[in-house]
Amino acid sequence: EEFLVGAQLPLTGSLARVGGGMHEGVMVAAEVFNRGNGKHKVKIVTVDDESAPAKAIAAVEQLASQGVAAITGGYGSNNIAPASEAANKLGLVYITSGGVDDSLVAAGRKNFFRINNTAGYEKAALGLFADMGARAVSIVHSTKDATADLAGSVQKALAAKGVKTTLHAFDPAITDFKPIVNKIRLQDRPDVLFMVGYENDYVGILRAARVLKPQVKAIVGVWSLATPKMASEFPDLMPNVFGTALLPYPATFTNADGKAFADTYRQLYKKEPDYLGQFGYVQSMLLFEAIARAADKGTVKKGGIAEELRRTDRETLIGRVQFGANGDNPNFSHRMGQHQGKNIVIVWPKEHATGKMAYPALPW
Amino acid sequence: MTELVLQALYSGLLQGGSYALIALGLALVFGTMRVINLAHGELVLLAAYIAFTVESRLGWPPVAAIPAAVVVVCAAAVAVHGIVSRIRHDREINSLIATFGIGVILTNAILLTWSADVRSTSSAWLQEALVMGPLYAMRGELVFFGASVALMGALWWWLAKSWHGRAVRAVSSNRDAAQLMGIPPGRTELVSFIVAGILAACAGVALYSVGVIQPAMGAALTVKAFIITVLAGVGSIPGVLLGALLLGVTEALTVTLASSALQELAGMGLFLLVLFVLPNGLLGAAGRRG
Amino acid sequence: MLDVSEVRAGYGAINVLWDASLQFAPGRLTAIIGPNGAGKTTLLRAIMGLLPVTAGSIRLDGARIDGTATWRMPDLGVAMIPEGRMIFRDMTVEENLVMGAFPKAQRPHVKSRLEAAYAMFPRLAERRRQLAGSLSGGEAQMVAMARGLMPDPRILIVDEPSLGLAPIVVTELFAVLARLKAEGRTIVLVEQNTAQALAVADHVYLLQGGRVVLSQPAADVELDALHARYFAV
Amino acid sequence: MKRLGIVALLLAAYVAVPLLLGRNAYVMSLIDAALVIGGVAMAWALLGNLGGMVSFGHSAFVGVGGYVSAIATLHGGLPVFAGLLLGGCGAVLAAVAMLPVLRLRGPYFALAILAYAHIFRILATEWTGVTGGAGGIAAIPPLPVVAGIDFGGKTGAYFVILTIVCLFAWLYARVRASHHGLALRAMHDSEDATRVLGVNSTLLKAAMLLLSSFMAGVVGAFNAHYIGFLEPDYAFAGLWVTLPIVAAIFGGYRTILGPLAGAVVVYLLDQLVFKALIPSGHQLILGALLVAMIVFSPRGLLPLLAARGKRDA
Amino acid sequence: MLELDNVTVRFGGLAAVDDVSLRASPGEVLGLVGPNGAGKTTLFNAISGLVRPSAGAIRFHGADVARQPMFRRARLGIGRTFQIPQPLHQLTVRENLVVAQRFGTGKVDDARIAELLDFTGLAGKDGRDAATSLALTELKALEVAKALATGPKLLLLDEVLAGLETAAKRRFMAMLRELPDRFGVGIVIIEHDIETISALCPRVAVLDFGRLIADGAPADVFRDPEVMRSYVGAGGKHA
Ligand SMILES: Nc1ncnc2c1ncn2[C@@H]1O[C@H](COP(=O)(O)OP(=O)(O)OP(=O)(O)O)[C@@H](O)[C@H]1O
Ligand SMILES: Nc1ncnc2c1ncn2[C@@H]1O[C@H](COP(=O)(O)OP(=O)(O)OP(=O)(O)O)[C@@H](O)[C@H]1O
Ligand SMILES: CC(C)C[C@H](N)C(=O)O
Ligand SMILES: [Mg+2]
Ligand SMILES: [Mg+2]
Repeated sequence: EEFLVGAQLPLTGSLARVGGGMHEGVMVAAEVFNRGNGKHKVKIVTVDDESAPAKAIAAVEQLASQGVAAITGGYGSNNIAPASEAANKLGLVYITSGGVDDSLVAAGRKNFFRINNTAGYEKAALGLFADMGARAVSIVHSTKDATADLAGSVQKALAAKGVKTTLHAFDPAITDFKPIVNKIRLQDRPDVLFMVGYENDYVGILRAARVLKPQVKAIVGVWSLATPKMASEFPDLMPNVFGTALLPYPATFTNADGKAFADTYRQLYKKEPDYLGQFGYVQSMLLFEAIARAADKGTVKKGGIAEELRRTDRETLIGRVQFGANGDNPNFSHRMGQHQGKNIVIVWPKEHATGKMAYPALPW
Repeated sequence: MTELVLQALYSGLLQGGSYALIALGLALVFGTMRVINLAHGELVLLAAYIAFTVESRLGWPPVAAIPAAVVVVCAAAVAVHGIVSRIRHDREINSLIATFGIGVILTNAILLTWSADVRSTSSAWLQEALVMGPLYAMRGELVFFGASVALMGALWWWLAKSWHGRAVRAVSSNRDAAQLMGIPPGRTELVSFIVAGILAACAGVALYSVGVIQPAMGAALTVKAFIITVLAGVGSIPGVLLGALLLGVTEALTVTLASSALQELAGMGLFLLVLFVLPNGLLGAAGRRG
Repeated sequence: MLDVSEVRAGYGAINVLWDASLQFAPGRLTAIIGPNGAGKTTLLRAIMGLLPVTAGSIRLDGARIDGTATWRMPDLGVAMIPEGRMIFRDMTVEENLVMGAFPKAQRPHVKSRLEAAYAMFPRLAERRRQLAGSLSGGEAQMVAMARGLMPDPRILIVDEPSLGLAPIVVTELFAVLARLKAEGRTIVLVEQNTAQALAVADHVYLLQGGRVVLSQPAADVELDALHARYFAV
Repeated sequence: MKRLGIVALLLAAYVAVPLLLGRNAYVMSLIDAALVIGGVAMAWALLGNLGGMVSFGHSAFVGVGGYVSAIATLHGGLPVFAGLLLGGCGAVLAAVAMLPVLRLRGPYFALAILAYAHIFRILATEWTGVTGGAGGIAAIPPLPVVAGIDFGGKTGAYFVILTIVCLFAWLYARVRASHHGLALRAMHDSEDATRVLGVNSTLLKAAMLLLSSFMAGVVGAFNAHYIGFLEPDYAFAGLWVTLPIVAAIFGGYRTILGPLAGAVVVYLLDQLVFKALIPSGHQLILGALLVAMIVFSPRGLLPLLAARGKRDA
Repeated sequence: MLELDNVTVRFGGLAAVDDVSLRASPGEVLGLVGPNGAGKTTLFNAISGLVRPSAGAIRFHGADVARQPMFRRARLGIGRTFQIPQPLHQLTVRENLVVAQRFGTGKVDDARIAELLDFTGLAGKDGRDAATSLALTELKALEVAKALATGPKLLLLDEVLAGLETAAKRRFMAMLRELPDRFGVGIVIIEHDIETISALCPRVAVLDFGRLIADGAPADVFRDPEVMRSYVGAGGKHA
């Protein structure tokens, strides 16, 4: 039996890059699943949500009208919120890893599932700061939803521990970061510069820092920073920079799942897998498996997919995944990596570390 | 504190220089043809991607991409002109829509060609810090600030003093009368588009050399350029520089003295303030009769 | 030398000129008169190529020039002085005049011609840095006139030059036209001021309803009879 | 004759469309979205056609209308339909703050309004206490169920937005046919010439700005309840300017129904046809279509069809 | 009715109108002449509200109107025409008059409009598109008709006769002569042709370089040597 599964992702607009990255993971998951699972097959129908909430809703509705069994995807909490609401109304399961905002799971949608969350990113950042023994942290963050949220939580937690923090919000339209970094250099004088933004922001901030050379001991960021791609494209900006990372680079996929993912990815896209692909892969694979189980029980049309997802408990490329009553994955905790030479070394948590962190250490 | 403010002023000026460079081509076509080229940002972006291709494929420095960028962007500008010059009715608004459409085409073409990845130069030379006392700048910024001022001077001279430049203004002022003087209007307008293309090409290379580029950013570039053009006063080249510098400095000072979240707000506030006080922009000609 | 034969022209679907034929002899001043709306301006625009000629032909020294782009006319030595509204409003008075000398051959003479223009219209010298768009009606008319003389044309086509000018300037204007004629230039003059036009003209055409209804040497024209016949209500 | 045409059109819109398409939720939702864009396009075209002002900032009104209604209904407990009106009033208030820009002309005006839109967006982002900041407002009350009709559903919402745009079209037609409409039409090309005849052009233009903002505000409010979610980037998105302008021009912005027709055609074509052709770059075709339209029929679709009809008849 | 006291209008350093004091009484026909650029049009602009005077007072029926907006002055009874005719674009001839009447007087009176069309010779052209399909004479007639439709007490006519053929000019002059009695308006008219102005106006004011240099009966004014020198020229002969 073949099941249609919808993928709603931004392939154009401001989120096109990340949406594309995640989409690759979705396709890899389908490929791996179809190859390994003789009984059931899945077929992905992708609709571009153009990085816009209204189009995200339209995408979900279009997918529903084509008869998909469930939806995987979404990027950016702002698009996921209305899209998953629409899916919920239509009785479709919606699984994602592209939105970390807490309000997504607080809304009480019973068909909503998510494998990652702000808390997991926060844990990783705080853990790293603790290891470093940072006494003062300057947080530079975009005023976008997810970034502002994470920055706020991290600041609160740090302040509670007596760490001195300063928050610098910036409008996403900003391009010259020198005035901000200069403020940090002359006024804050922190141990750590913590960036919560997106790739273009990181490049801008690191550029400015490289010019002004603030006396910090480390530069840390979150998503889309500790990736091999960033290392190869911005070789003079990345050395020693920290960021969330699932796997070291070069990746050593030890288990079968990881190998299947990496091999298929290379085969399909002729490049090294990246973290967005891993998230897309994991969320989709969990969904496909749930569909298969529900199909076996004949409950696909009777809410069986959600039921099966709720029973999920398995080790994945991003760690152990289970879903709470609200659809969130309580186990999610990210890892921190550091650009060291051409490689990315996992430095936190201890149990997953592949090397020692260089601290204090800066790109210049 | 002084050190902070000084650096903000300096950064703001440099940033203003690059804004000016981006605005120049738009201001030229707007000032001479009353056509708001809403695809201007995309033309700039196109040049930036050519610089990226030249750097990443051939390993040449971005500046070496200027000839290639000029050729491609001017070809695109000529195509834009071809379309705009076909418009006879309601030229002002219809050319707006036509160029908007061209912008949409270019944005998507760039996306399909270069993918959505974030790009920026990897040239260490351009990113090197240049320090003068308490003032810090990236070498690339200084290089292109100089280029921006020089191009602006050249453009000003061209429009005010050269026969060709004056012809461009004459055609925009009264097409029939210009023909009576022996000026071929079509060819003249084409020239102003080509010059705008050259300026856009330089701006694009500069953008790539000191900033970060993405396919979706073309529209934002156009808006910024347009705001500066209006701030300047339609048709005023020195006004473009003045407006751009003012905008850059205001933004930088807002970040330094208030909050970086309010930077855009301050820029827009400045824009409205100037227009309320000077409805024709900073250096715009005061009202004509009739 | 300039030969208009059986020309039809108009604005889109509205035809204005009906098979108009006129000859302009070298070194002569030919006046075209006629009531408002007769098609005088339309004829001049058609000659200059600003309007398409839908039938008939226009020849200069025997070669057809209908269909020639307007902007080639100055190179042929033909200049038109349009009504005062057709100036470059966004440019200064001096820039307006300078544009008159746009053809390459004329550019070296800009300086001397400017001086001559200011001597003819001292008012413009006072206003040289003012934007032309803010000039008074009469001043604008002067700019159009002075600009048209900048290229030192062989054939000069003038449309109602005296419109809105004070008497003192009108007198000066007709003196200038007489002088230009004396220098051997061919002049086509459209005027409402029939008396003064006739005083300088060699030949007169009368246009009415888009048709040439009278063609006479100026000396033979009896003004009062003409008025009684063609301009009465 | 003309009246008959309008009755037929209304019948088709109110009866035929829901009967034929009501069962396909996806197509219905596309039509709803198209009408929302059409409503904003009509508001934009009214300002351009009657007021002679091109605005790049109608997103300001859409956004403010949406936020006002969302907050009033969510936190103030106001009924949703009253919220729509209040949203319109909120947008009018925003327009009152813009009155100084009426002194400006052409592109100066267009951009000044855009600046306001940006400022409102940043305020909505920063004023976290009221607007929920960048995270926005989720769970906005949907349109209610009245007399057994669920106005929150695709077809119910269709009736609501259709009625809104019909009312606006009627209002627009009334204004245009009035003496004030004449004066407004005269004003664009010769403002001073109208003023010396006793026309208070500033007041008239202000009235058009307020009317246009009200229309955009109501539509924005409707959309907020229809989508159920609002955040600054979306509420004040440039899309609320570009798409309606495209639609208005495409349909013919000097006609009353042109913008609506343009919105429906452009949006449905784009979403149903072009998106199927090039999934991740479909706007490319839209852009090309737009350019072709401007070059070959600059007065828009409706006049083009009208001309065709005349030639055939 | 109209009182100007020391009115000055400056553009930058240039005083286009310089300290002009002038009176016009109801029903009077006053001629305004002067060299090109003397400030005649600018003076009209100041009276009708198109420019703000830099100094001086403008009173109309006793009320100071110098700071009033244009539309209010129009409603008070100051009507004007433009040197370059400015029809209301995109409107028909009739609609032009409807707008003028509706906003100038507050109501629309079809009979009055018909009368105006007839009076100015535009009857039969009322359905035409004003901007594109009128000849010069018709445009000028429309200028006058529009101004009259606002129900003015004072009419400022800026070179309405310029560029007209002889017969049309005669027709227009007859029309203008009828205005004061028929419509109860006073007139100030700018005109360069001395014969015309002498024939129309019992009184003439002369501007030169923005200053009022003469004011009186045409016969006296045009004998004034200063006027002759600046306006008519040394030759002194004029058509
Ligand atoms: N742009 C135009 N579009 C349509 N008709 C026009 C246009 N310009 C002029 N006409 C018409 O063409 C006819 C001839 O006009 P033209 O200007 O040639 O007359 P003219 O003899 O120069 O009159 P005048 O002495 O008033 O200048 C008139 O009936 C006029 O209304
Ligand atoms: N906005 C302005 N800026 C500068 N100078 C101006 C402006 N407007 C008018 N002027 C000047 O003021 C003077 C008076 O102009 P005005 O139009 O009143 O003259 P006029 O008496 O009507 O002349 P004409 O008989 O030629 O119409 C002119 O010299 C003109 O150049
Ligand atoms: C971790 C990321 C996938 C989160 C995403 N940037 C968001 O906007 O929510
Ligand atoms: Mg004429
Ligand atoms: Mg005048």
